Amino acid sequence: MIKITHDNFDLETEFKCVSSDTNGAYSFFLGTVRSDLSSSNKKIKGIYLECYEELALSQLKKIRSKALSIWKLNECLIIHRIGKLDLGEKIVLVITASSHRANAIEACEFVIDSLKIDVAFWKFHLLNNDKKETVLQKNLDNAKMLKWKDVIN
Amino acid sequence: MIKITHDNFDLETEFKCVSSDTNGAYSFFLGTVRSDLSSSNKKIKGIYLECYEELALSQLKKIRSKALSIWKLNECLIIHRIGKLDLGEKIVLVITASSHRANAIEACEFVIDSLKIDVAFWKFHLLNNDKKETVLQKNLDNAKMLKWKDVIN
Amino acid sequence: MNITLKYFSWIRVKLKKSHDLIELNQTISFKELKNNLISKDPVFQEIFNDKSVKYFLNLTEINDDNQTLNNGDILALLPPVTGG
Amino acid sequence: MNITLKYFSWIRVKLKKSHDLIELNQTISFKELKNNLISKDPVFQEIFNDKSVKYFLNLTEINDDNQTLNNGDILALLPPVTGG
Repeated sequence: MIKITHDNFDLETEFKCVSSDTNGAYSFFLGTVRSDLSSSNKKIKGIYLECYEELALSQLKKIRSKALSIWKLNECLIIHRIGKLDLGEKIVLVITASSHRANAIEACEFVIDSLKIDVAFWKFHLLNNDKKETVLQKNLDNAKMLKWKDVIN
Repeated sequence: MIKITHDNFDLETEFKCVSSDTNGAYSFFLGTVRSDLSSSNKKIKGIYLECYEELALSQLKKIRSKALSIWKLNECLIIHRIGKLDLGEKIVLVITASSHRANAIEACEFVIDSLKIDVAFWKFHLLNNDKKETVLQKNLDNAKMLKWKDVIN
Repeated sequence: MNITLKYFSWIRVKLKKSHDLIELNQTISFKELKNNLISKDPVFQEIFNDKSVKYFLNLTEINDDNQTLNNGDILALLPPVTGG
Repeated sequence: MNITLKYFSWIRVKLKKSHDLIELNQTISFKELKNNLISKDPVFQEIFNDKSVKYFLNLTEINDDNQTLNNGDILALLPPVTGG
């Protein structure tokens, strides 16, 4: 299950989509809009998320397939919001479902780490002076992805 | 926030309890009743969860405090159900909230790993023949806890 | 003096009760209490022989058999936990 | 033949548009297209000099400047992604 959407989502509803009594363990990662994001220490009042939707969907499908096969997941759901989002709003949700918790937890972290550096979304900060500021990719995110090198190849 | 309860809970409602726009990252672990749990390959129709509530609360508080301080979390919520639970029902929820995802994810895993071996809950399988079967602790859970030794001492 | 014993999981099932109230004339050690219980019911021998069982006195784990028990104490007998 | 160019993030902002339709008389290579674009608007020089920009042709990353572009192709210019 992969969704790219302007709309907010409900965690209980999304859980029900992947829930089954063959699973015993679910790991969720939820990313939200933080108020103190700006690298230049300016206050922000929200973010704007741009997306190359056809490409992002195909990239998310690849990441999901890898996670399902490497960690023997029963399900993996990925939702990513686009457009204008206020402070505190949900941006991204990953849910992995497995019989065993170690698999669910590790796969969930792999999916969000991959999404951060490999999927066609771009963030802008909406500043209090009504300007938009491009968010730059964090070196940390690239470094973090290296940890998966041995697992996925 | 720590709760030991007979009642089911709603993920969106629990998320709202720990949600704040100073957090950007939330990691959830949700454990549910799996249908194929029995070590003896008997079918189960649910589980029964016993608890030494005063002790479990004090043990959960210690685990939560450790997680909050080691991973600089903004919040950590732990809910554990007790009593009779049907197949597929929620047993345990851990939510960790942080500015940074690596902290939230690692702390969440620490909390559930600790809970599995250090908190006064006991599971019974409810078998189809109406008998109760004590669930034994998994060696794997003890082994998994060793990975935290260097982090928490 | 009174000491409350609390039993959990298979210990509770084996003893067919969840707690006991022990009345004593004087302070005793944890070791003396164990011998006292075994003499009343040999099932306790099996419990105390199981190295995986833990003992909590007023919510704190006991690691010393010579620990003294006092009036009002609550002693819990805990098999390995299996929550989560 | 026609090639659609798609621009994202700071590239879109700098060019003040999200896409272009390029009309050509004949098949060209990716390298030739780049020179063609630079000659029309020197801002493209800055974009093509940025080693962090990636190029996707019909949803697949291009790693060869000699790749041939065909009628109906969609070429996207992507700065490093920042979703999640």
